[in-house]
Amino acid sequence: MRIGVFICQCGTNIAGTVDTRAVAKKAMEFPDVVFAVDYMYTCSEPGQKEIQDAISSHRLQGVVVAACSPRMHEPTFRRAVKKAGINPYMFEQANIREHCSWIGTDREANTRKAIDMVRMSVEKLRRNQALFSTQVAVNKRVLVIGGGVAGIQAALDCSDGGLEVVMVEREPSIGGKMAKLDKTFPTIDCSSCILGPKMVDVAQKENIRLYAYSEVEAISGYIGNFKVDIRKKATYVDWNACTGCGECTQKCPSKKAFDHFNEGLGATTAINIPFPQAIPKKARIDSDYCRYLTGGKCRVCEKICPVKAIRFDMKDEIVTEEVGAIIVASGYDLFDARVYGEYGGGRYPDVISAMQYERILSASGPYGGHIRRPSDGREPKEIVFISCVGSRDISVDRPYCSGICCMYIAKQAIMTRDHIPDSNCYVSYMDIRAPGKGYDEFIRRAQEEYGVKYIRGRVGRIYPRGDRLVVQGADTLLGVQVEIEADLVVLATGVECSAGARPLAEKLRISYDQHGFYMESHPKLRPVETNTAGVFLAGVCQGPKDIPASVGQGSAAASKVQALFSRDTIETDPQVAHVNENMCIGCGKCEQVCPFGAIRMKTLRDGSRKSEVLETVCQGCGLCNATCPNKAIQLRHSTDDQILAEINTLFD
Amino acid sequence: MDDKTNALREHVKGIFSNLELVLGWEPGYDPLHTRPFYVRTESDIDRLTANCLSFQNLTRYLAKSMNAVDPAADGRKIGVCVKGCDSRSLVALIQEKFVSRDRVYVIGLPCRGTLDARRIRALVPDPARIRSVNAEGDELVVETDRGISRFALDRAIARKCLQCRYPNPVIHDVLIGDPVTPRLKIDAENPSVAAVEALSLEDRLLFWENQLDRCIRCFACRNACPLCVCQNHCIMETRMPKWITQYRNMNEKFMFHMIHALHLAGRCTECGECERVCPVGIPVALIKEKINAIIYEMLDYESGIDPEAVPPLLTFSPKETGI
Amino acid sequence: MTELNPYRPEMATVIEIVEETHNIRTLRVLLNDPEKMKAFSFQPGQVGQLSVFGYGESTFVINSPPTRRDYLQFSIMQAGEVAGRLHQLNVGDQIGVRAPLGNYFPYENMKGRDILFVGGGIAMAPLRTLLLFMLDNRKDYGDITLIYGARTPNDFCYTYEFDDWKKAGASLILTVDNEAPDWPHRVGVVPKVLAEEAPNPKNRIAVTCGPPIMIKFALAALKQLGYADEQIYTTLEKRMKCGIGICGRCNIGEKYVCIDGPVFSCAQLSAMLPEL
Amino acid sequence: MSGKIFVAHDALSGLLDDLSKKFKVWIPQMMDQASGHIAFGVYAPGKKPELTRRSRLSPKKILFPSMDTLFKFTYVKDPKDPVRYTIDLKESFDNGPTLVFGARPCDTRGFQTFDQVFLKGQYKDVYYERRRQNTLFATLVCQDSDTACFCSSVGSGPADMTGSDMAVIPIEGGYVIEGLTDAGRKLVETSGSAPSPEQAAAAEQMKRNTAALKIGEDDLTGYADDLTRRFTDMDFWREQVSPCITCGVCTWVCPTCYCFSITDEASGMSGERMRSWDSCMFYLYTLEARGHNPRPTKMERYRNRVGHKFSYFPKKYDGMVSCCGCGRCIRTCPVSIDIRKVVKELKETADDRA
Amino acid sequence: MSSKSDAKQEREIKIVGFLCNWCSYGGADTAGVCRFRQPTDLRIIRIPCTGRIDPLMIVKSLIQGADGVLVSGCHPNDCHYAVGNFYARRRMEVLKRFLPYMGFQSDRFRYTWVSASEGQIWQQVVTDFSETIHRLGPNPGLHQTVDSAPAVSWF
Repeated sequence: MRIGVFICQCGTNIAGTVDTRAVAKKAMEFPDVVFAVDYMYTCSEPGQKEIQDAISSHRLQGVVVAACSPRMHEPTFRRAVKKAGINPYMFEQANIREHCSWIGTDREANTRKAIDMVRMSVEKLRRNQALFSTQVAVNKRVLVIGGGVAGIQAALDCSDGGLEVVMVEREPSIGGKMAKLDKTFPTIDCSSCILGPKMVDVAQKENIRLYAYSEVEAISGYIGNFKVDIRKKATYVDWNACTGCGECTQKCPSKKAFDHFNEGLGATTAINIPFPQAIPKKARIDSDYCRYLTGGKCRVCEKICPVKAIRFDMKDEIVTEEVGAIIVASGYDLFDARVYGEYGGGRYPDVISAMQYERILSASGPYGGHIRRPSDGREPKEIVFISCVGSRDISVDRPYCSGICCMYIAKQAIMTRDHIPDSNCYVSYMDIRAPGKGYDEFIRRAQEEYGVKYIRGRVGRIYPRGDRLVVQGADTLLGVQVEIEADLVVLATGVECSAGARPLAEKLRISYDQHGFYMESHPKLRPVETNTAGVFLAGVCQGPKDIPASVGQGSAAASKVQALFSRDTIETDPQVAHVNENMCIGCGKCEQVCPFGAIRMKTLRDGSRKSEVLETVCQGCGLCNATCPNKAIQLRHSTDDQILAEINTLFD
Repeated sequence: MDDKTNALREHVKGIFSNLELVLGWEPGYDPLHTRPFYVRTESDIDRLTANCLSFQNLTRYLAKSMNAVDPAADGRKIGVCVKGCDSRSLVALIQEKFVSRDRVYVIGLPCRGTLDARRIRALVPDPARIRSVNAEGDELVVETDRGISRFALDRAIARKCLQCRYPNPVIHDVLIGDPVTPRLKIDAENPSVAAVEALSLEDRLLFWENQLDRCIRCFACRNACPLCVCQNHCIMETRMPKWITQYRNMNEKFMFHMIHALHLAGRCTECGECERVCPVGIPVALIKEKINAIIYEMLDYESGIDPEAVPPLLTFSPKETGI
Repeated sequence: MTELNPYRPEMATVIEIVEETHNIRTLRVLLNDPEKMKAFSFQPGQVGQLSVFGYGESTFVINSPPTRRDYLQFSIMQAGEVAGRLHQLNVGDQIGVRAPLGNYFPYENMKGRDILFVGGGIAMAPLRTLLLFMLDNRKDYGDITLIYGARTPNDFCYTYEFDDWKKAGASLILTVDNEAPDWPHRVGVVPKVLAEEAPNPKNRIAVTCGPPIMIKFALAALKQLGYADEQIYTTLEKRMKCGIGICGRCNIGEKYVCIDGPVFSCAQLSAMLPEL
Repeated sequence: MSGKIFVAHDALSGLLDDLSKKFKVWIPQMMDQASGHIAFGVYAPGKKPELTRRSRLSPKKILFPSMDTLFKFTYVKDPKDPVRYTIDLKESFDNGPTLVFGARPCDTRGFQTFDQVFLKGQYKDVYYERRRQNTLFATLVCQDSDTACFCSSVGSGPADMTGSDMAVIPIEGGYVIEGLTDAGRKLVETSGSAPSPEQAAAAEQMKRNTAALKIGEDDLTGYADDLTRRFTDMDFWREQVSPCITCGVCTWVCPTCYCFSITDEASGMSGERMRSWDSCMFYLYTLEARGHNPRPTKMERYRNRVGHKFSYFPKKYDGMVSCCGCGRCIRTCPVSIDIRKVVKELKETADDRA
Repeated sequence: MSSKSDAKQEREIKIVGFLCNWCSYGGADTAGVCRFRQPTDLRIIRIPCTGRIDPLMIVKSLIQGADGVLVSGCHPNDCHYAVGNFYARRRMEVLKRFLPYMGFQSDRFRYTWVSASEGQIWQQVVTDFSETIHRLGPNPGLHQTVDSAPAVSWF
């Protein structure tokens, strides 16, 4: 190999404290170096020309520039050598400015150090290989997992950008948690009024294909080319035929089916449409309650369906979709309040969750929007809201703040006072978290305008007395014990990861934190990316957040997809891991540690297992290389031999 | 013929038709030696032995020679005899997916210790004339041309056995013989490691240099290790990448043993095979025992106990801060 | 190689480099000592150990014929540490040469007979030396036919010489493994083309060289055509270190490929232990 | 003079002190008390020869070091034109006068194999040759065998002095050292005083008695064709080799295993070419650059090891087996593979084994 | 390669630094841009992530004669590759505790986390580590031969 070495003086920035002439002279003694010179400003136009001229006149095959940080000018010099016909990876840069001339004034020591740094670069360069990027075609369809508000926003934004969208929703209707809400804070605008049109849009956009009541079964492939198997769960109704007329739901004799949409307050029919605004507005048979499916007799719906859409023999079906990117907006679950036995959630009918109360408040809810107690239908007068039920409590492994409860309690208290002006609302709280736009003002309104009584302190116990509930707790501000006889207690249950979050993450090869929330690529700078290229996050699956933040993330994820799809192909960075199959022993440790799912195992014809790098997915961190016991997998441009050469040359 | 051998043969006879083969031991060329034995036919079963000479860790063959990860065409399993320490290697191999649990029928043999031939030679003046050795309770009975002598078993067994914490197989389909009491508690300090640590830093270096200087780079320790799974592609031998030169100097010998030790960090199950096979008597396992102690102290992890566990250096916990 | 020390290489200079294919290049070298270069004598089929100091030594056949003495020519496929480095050398670079080593093609016994060369890929190198030697002594030999196959049209070596070979009196049959655009010659693996061509075994010697799998099928095809073991020659390749029959690794039974080979007749091979 | 001297036990150190002024003297010595490791090391005053117990490692490294520099090389750039350079080669020989004292007959006999390969072939190995010419062997008449010894099975015996310059004969109170070659006699005669007639007679008696011992039951020579016949019987090889862990210890400890590798080591502008011990039990030993391996599994590799010693070598060198019967491979094998048994069973037919 | 005998000679201290490209290499750049004065002993090897480091590279450096080895990467939770430094942290901690057992001075090896903005912290880290190494003196390296050694008896 013929190596040229260029020592930049950087004016006096380097030459001031490093004898660049001496460094160049010494470099001539290094192996394979056939040309070495120092120059005033190597990065300048004439400086680059100097390199290019030397490449042609000395027929150089590799170039070392000792100058500033490669984080500054590596791209510049790579371009320069490429123009002169050398592969850009046959270039090394020694950082003798930031790491040498600028940090010490001892000219001799600096010069010795600069010589070492050049020597290390030369030894590395001697082991460099020409590397080439490859182009991978991008399938410009996007999968959105989850049809809550975040997913809907992402899907609509993508759709608006002309992308084909596949949306998968686990429930029979999209809309997510927001569809169940009556009003939204801090504006008290009607939730379904603002979400409804978006849901309808999803149904009507021609470039959105919606799989409701479906789940992601398996995912393979990589950025630009994912293959997704979707399980369409059996609804026993042919949705192509069903018009959502609702005749069947009128006649169905099984009227005690669990009403998921209304959080179990009241009941629905075995064949049902979850709620009037459901998208898709299609009937589904709940096989747990259907008399025919459980007992073999009835089939009334089949008889009366005007379009003959009932299919009792329906089975789950797997369909495969190919996409180039995935937006995960799989949402969240609410904490199960029964964990706190002392509150009596689940035991006392009038201790309810906030989401149940939300349904009670809703005009489309079980009580038509009239506030009543589940136990006896009486209008409650004394209502206690308890915050932090499953938030900020290490004892139940929920150390985090759910972020939304303070606000929705205030909203519900205001609504209550609005509906029942002679009621008393108490809020038992720990701290008030209201950092959003107009949020703190909203809390203040609840307290000052609506007279909601805020009591700081934890409720210790709730027990019945007659038909009322005694709420015992402390007011830590006043330092007194408090006891309230309440008609209704609302528990502000916190946010937790969706029950399916972890298995889904494993299918997606993305990571999640200890609470099951998905890990973003960087907490500040890459909030909607994951470490699996081509997979993006939106909404609460990444961590608790409110509606505006979820919508914002939905849009952000969509814009990331748009940016990715703005090119027809993806150029891969060639500085990725590479497997020497002759050496690979198929132990799979690389696959195990890869943070990006960029490695998969394959079986050769002779039956031996080998690992394989998906070059488009690999991010070049080198963890696999460090982990591989026999170094069969090497990170290109940062190989063991290159690093060892840098070490060895220091101590020859 | 001792009871354990009899019981083993009887058991194998009963199940042999369901097995592809059984990995066991047979007598070697003299009464102090035993060799691994592949029981391939019914008639082989009577060659099996199981006693204090059952040195070899047979799980080594499962990953390296048999690739016991793919199911057999006819569904038959490979039977393998394991002592307590061997069983941990098997667990580690299962963890790392080199052996499939479904593929092996594990015959567990509680173990009071295996003999160290070098210590026997020091005990018995004329080891070439030994006719038989037998462990009877806590005693070793050695029969030579000149008669019978008895020694405390502890004077003749291997170093690893003196500090054994898992004499009973941690995984098995059948247990031949009664479980025995471990010599050390699980969280007990490793006495050999403590002995090295009692030296000053300078002396420790000298100690290891003196030991490792004898190394002839034969790689027996590597090849005997059930968890050295790189087999023919060890970085000690390949020149691309080049971690090691061909020089036989102290630097390279030291480096070799550091490679071996660190590659086993969080994986070594202390079966002691590396040390037993060393032709120049380097206490090779002692290096790894320290790493095991570190990992136990730091991460509360012992290798080869839980088939479902992930070896600690192949995972992480974002929470750990004390390190 | 010096008289005194068979391990000591002669210094030589790379004077010309021909890039044959994407992974094969040809080096033309001259011994630095002009006297030694002048006195250098070898036979077709003999090999040399090339040294790149700091990387090691590797064995390559001298594929220029003894009849052409302007330089010694070696063709190198990129595989392994030494070959990898040989691929990075430039004209003017210094290498070490220990040569000639091993036996050679018994060209005397082939005089007056028709010759069939069967070669694949890089293994054309040992055939080239004998082919050129015979073409330089054209009158001593009868018909000379070469069947030469490669994976793709871009994998042939010495393409720039094909016309010269033809002019000098050799017939060339070229073949590639699979159909390729604008390929005017044969398609199919070498043994298949050999079977189709079916050169008459009468008074003919077959010399074949190629990757193990090709050799296996080519030998079968030749036998099918009626060639006797004594009529077929091939060269063997083994991992070698010393090249002088001492270091031990290239044996097949008691034969050492480095000194008893690399050229063997099929008759010799069938008398040896089956451990190729 | 008789060419014999008597050295009392307590005079041995003095003799070795004297000898070590003229020679680099190698003796078997205790290398590590804890593991009882005995190997050959250079004598220095104060070191004790270990003559009553066998050494774990053979003395072959004395003539054939495990790592041996063939030559050093330096790239020298032309100061006027840095593209041009030359390479300086400097051979290095390390071959001062050497004496091996206290090796066993099997140890010394191992070098017979080396002599055939390194000196009597088409090419002479100058590094070995120079050392060989400058080395004398004072070989111990061997008094103690163990269950792994079989020197008599390979045409040798505990008093076989083939290749020795002196015999060291243990008798009551010390040793009689007898010169066997001119060089040996010359050295003996200048190194001490002659034995008494009784001592001389005791020594003769000892030699005779020892020579009469038969160490090893079977004759293991003459198996060359049996190996050939067995060559493709892979069931046989599988049966023999199943326990083998291909560690290669047998080859490292073997006094006749001479295989080596040649590699370059360099840093910066200079380096060296060296040879180092290699083992036929290793996969990489025969792995070709393009991935083919003629001996891919331990069966082929062990077959080659046995074949080389008991078939190929005798075929090439007039029936001489390349095994000295020292039993080290058996003794150190972690899985107790017994080469005697393997060779013997070569003759058995498949029926015999069943 | 150094040996005990020439350790007494005055020679320049050399510290090998493995710095991840995204945080600590940038932090060292920042320190340079701010002209924070640092000792000149450090020789930096730029790697993509601390997860790229095999502890054996550190061992190799020490055996070859490095007077000190400094590994620095992104703060935990800030890894450019999300988790590389978590793996590295465990591996390096095991090594750090293991080195003294083999007779190496564990103070010759340090690992730390410095972000790209923490130029000043980088200056402190380098200065402090360099002082530590100067206190320890040059790495004497391994003895190439051992004449007498302490025995350890464990039975």
